[in-house]
Amino acid sequence: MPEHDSRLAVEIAGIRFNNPVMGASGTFGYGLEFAGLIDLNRLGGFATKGLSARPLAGNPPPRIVETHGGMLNAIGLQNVGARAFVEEKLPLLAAYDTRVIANVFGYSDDDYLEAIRMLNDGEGISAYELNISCPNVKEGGIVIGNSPTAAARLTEKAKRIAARPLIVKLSPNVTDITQLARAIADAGADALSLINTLVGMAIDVNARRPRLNFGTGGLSGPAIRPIAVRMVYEVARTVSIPLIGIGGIATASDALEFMLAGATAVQIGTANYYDPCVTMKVIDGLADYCDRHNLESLAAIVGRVGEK
Amino acid sequence: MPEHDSRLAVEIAGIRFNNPVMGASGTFGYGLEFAGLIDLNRLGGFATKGLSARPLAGNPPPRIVETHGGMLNAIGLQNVGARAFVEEKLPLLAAYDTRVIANVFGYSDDDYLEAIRMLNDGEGISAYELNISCPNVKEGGIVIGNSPTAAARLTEKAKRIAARPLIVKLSPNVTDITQLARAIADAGADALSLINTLVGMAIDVNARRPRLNFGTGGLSGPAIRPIAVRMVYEVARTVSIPLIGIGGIATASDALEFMLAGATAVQIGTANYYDPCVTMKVIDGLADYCDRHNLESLAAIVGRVGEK
Amino acid sequence: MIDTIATVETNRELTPGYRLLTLSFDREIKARAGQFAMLKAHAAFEPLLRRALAVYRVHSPRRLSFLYQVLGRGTQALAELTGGGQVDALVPLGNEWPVEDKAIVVAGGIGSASVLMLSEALRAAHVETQIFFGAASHRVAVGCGLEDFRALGLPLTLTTDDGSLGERGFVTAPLERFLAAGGGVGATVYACGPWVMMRRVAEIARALNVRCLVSLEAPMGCGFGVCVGCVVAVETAAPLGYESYKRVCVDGSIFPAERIRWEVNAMAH
Amino acid sequence: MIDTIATVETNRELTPGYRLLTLSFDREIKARAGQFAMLKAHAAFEPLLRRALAVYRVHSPRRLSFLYQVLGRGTQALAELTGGGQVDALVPLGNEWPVEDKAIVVAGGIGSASVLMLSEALRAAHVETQIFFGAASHRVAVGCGLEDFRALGLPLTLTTDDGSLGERGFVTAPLERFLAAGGGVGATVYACGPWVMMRRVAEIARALNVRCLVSLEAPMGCGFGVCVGCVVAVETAAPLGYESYKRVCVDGSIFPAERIRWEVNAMAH
Ligand SMILES: Cc1cc2nc3c(=O)[nH]c(=O)nc-3n(C[C@H](O)[C@H](O)[C@H](O)COP(=O)(O)OP(=O)(O)OC[C@H]3O[C@@H](n4cnc5c(N)ncnc54)[C@H](O)[C@@H]3O)c2cc1C
Ligand SMILES: Cc1cc2nc3c(=O)[nH]c(=O)nc-3n(C[C@H](O)[C@H](O)[C@H](O)COP(=O)(O)OP(=O)(O)OC[C@H]3O[C@@H](n4cnc5c(N)ncnc54)[C@H](O)[C@@H]3O)c2cc1C
Ligand SMILES: Cc1cc2nc3c(=O)[nH]c(=O)nc-3n(C[C@H](O)[C@H](O)[C@H](O)COP(=O)(O)O)c2cc1C
Ligand SMILES: Cc1cc2nc3c(=O)[nH]c(=O)nc-3n(C[C@H](O)[C@H](O)[C@H](O)COP(=O)(O)O)c2cc1C
Ligand code: FES
Ligand code: FES
Repeated sequence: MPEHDSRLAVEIAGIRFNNPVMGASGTFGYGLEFAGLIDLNRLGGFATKGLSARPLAGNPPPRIVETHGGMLNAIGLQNVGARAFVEEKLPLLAAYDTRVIANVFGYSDDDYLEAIRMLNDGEGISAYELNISCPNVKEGGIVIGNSPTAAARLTEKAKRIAARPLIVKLSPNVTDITQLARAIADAGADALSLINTLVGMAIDVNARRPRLNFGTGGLSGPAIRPIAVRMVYEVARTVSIPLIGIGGIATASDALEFMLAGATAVQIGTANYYDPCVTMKVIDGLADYCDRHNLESLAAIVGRVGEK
Repeated sequence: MPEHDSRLAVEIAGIRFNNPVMGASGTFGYGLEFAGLIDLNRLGGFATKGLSARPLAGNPPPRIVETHGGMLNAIGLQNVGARAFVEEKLPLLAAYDTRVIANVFGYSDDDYLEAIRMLNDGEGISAYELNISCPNVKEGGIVIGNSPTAAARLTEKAKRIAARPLIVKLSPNVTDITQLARAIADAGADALSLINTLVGMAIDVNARRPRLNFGTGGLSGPAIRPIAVRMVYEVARTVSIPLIGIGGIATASDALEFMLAGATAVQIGTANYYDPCVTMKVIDGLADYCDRHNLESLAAIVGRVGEK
Repeated sequence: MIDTIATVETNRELTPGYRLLTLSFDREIKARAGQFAMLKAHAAFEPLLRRALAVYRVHSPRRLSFLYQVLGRGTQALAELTGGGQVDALVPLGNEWPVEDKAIVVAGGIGSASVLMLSEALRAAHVETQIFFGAASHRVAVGCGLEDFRALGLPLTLTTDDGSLGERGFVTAPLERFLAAGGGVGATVYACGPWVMMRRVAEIARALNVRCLVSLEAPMGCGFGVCVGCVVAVETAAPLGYESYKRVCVDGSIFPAERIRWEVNAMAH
Repeated sequence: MIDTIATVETNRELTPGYRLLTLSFDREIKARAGQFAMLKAHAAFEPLLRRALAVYRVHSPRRLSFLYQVLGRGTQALAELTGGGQVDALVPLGNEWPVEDKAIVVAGGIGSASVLMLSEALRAAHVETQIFFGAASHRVAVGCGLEDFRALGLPLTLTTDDGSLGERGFVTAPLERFLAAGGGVGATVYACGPWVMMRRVAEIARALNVRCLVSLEAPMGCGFGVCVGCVVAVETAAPLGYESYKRVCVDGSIFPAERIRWEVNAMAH
């Protein structure tokens, strides 16, 4: 087991993380994929691939396309299902000293609740993260995460049955993210994570077709970081529950932007693909920052961006 | 005068453009700045810097910061004012065979109307483009462009007094851009241009301050292109008035993505900064595309992206 | 699988648009025929994602070559590299070509990069081997390593689309004649090339009852199984179940041709 | 102002982190002392924006040198260039240093790059000239072209922050002593360097009634006046009027020091 640098420890909803650096949902698999590449015991934690009540096959290819500074994905939430995760993946994760956040999604409130109930049976899950950026089939295809009312209602229901702290992951595809954040915080969420991907599209001009089979996809990577930092900054000034910052993080400096804007911890997504050891590098970089700035606790800088 | 390639001509609200390539507002000055760099007579047109009823000084520096694949700006709409534009700039533009679109903004409906009245006196303006992404001081700081009702009301008033066709420029910082587009189209706009910048933020982690004096800024450049293409695609399927696509265009292929998604013409912004002759290169590239795809009229591909 | 920074020894243009990149590593890499690496110019800020390139040659455990075609931004950034330059490398990845009793190797265009080591292994194991090598033109054939294949001294049938060298037309034409004449009895077809070529090879092999393996291409996000972006639709018992898609990077890139649902994936190519 | 693609002749490291880039142009460039260029490695996809670098030397109308410090992504991409490489160049830009009757040149750090040609012009015009040259250390001084300044044979006072060469401390200390002793009577101070240095030089010159010109730095979007991103706050008759800000790229980069509202712009530095 590695020695942890105590200056980096953070707490969210009563859960202690050895450091604020996590893998983001959908980009970190079930964690195990990274076992041969990084020391999982050094990682603050990670959010699993989105888990649904039933396994899902996902979309036909092509599912990804690179853009300038980022990529579009339309994976279609392929996953083994909550039950298989509990039975097959969780026992293997027990060998590692890291925080496992189960990311959950569904196409209706009941879907979410069913998945959460399955996960309640699992050992070694620290928290749930609700991915509310999926279209709600019942409400005529509106995205739950784009409607403060729908999101608050789901949060309330989920909180009632969840055996672990509840993190709700915000969609950035909204006019006013503070309104959404406030509704979800008021509904009882223990923490918020943001941002999920922005909806985008790329077109093959010779074939005159979208580059993704699904048509549109979610934009992630460094391209979206300024939008994500701004949203964390706004939400931090609106709610008092802790935030997890996500969006285009690839270096310690990027992670620090989010912490200064108001995030207690961060998740790294796309950068894991092109730099599989990025999480370790960011942890090292945060320790360096503590050295250079004489910080006894990195948590002291959370939200401390001044007015320039 | 250059020979124009007739395959590239497009029409918007009764105005004929020699080709669909324009400079975007705020990135093309008053056009004259490019006279020594490109042949303005070859350009489809350009939108002027945002003009207000009174001249504006703009924000203190720093006003711009580069990000991955783009930049943030908080210029603060520095401009000579609509009157000075009409008196000092327009006469100089008369020497060029290109379409001048006067971009207009204000902090209240009356501001906009006052500027439009001043511009109505000018010679050589082909159309107005309303930049509605400014906070409306009267309605407690809400951004007119983020509210379909406020945007529709302003459109209606502007249309009533405008001596030229009215283009309304959409803000991308909204949950549902089709709702905004429909409201503005119903209110009588002759065309829509989209997108304006996305609100973002960058932080200097050593100084622990925002990198822009203003705090937040508008994100532009290739980073935002997938979001812009998606929005054009959605809006094209919602309204029947013509669209002008904007956002991260730097090559002919980028421009074609927007046209296939549903834009009749395009505007190029940030790319003018790092490639001052980009508009000429894009025009050449569009002619090449017509050659390679045996197109007699490029307009034939507008909106023709298939379902992949 | 090792994530490291390799150093460029040489990065030589074979013919315009085709290059041979030789890298030296600080550790031993155990790369087998058919495996690949995810590579990126270390100093390039764009594009972000690494690019999949087959291991063309293992000169020594610390010295590997890659043969590549310069297409878009990623390979353009690789093409800019000069001796001493640095390359982010994740290697070795994917499964390997099995060496069977009788072999028919089909290389289309730069797909050749994946089958040179296979051909060497087949020769070393004294397996009866027939090579079919197709390219767009004489120039492209040279860029795709024709001389290295010729140097093996194995029987080689050559086609070019424009007839500038060898038989005019697609490589699938002489392959079909060869199999129809009974050349495929007891053999395994190993194919790597453009999607349409592999699809046609698979059809021919299936029609003539010859076992066929293909090494597939797909846009890759990560190369190590985590993004689920590189999938290919495969035949499954339960049509729309979780098992409908396989990842090219870790479940392949080599698959039995009959497992692939060619018509579904065609949309991707 | 010409927008062209220049070719790298050499790109030599003087000391770690400091380089001299020599470019050849396909056309004649009429660059004067104090002017600058916007440069970008042509093949680099990131960063997007060109970087402002002062013209350090005009070897011939088609051959210019630039002296630069490697800091962030833009200068790192320039540092990767080797002979034959291509550079997007917009040049010449900005106003020029006027040659006056008596001169005091103050160079701080890489700000030196803007005043070598000025110093040459002053010497050629037989103007009485005193150079003050400050750098962080001996190593940095060499990187900032110390040898080129020494070769001019003009009186030169040298300081380093760490005392590794010349007087220990900031360059403003000997400058202040010199002016206080009357050295500035009838002279013009020409200053280029870090913001804090120029601000202090401006204060000293104003206090001792010596005319002072400064060449300012600002983050630049375009370099040719169109983005209005590079502004500096200046003194105006109407405090909040349209004239409150000037563009460093076209209205400068050289300004009379007393026009600058140092306290407003300080937030940017
Ligand atoms: C396992 C594996 C092994 C490979 N081995 C080699 C090798 O040894 N040598 C080699 O040269 N290449 C090899 N490839 C292909 C190589 O990875 C691609 O050519 C490369 O990723 C293209 O990157 P780029 O940046 O040049 O192009 P991009 O900018 O990514 O794309 C370039 C052009 O090709 C088009 N394009 C991109 N991907 C596809 C696609 N999947 N189908 C059709 N068009 C596409 C784009 O639209 C664009 O016009 C291999 C691929 C895989 C999956
Ligand atoms: C007219 C003019 C002439 C110049 N001439 C020269 C020259 O001859 N030689 C030379 O070396 N440089 C010169 N500069 C400065 C040079 O343009 C910058 O150093 C360069 O743009 C930095 O680019 P980068 O990509 O290396 O750094 P970036 O990635 O843009 O930034 C590098 C680091 O510097 C910081 N930084 C960036 N801009 C500023 C700023 N304005 N103030 C404080 N910190 C900042 C960033 O935060 C970052 O940490 C000149 C600038 C101007 C305006
Ligand atoms: C391929 C891919 C798949 C993703 N899948 C999920 C998912 O299942 N659930 C979820 O909440 N977020 C998912 N995300 C979003 C990421 O967790 C993250 O919010 C987003 O990518 C922004 O971070 P980044 O820029 O660091 O990638 C996915 C992202 C990518 C790129
Ligand atoms: C520095 C800067 C200033 C801008 N000023 C204006 C403006 O005054 N009015 C306006 O409607 N849009 C303005 N824009 C937005 C652009 O016109 C364009 O919508 C946006 O930048 C997206 O296009 P791009 O990615 O090609 O730059 C400005 C953009 C930039 C970068
Ligand atoms: S490339 Fe990421 S799973 Fe295959
Ligand atoms: S850099 Fe664009 S106006 Fe000066």
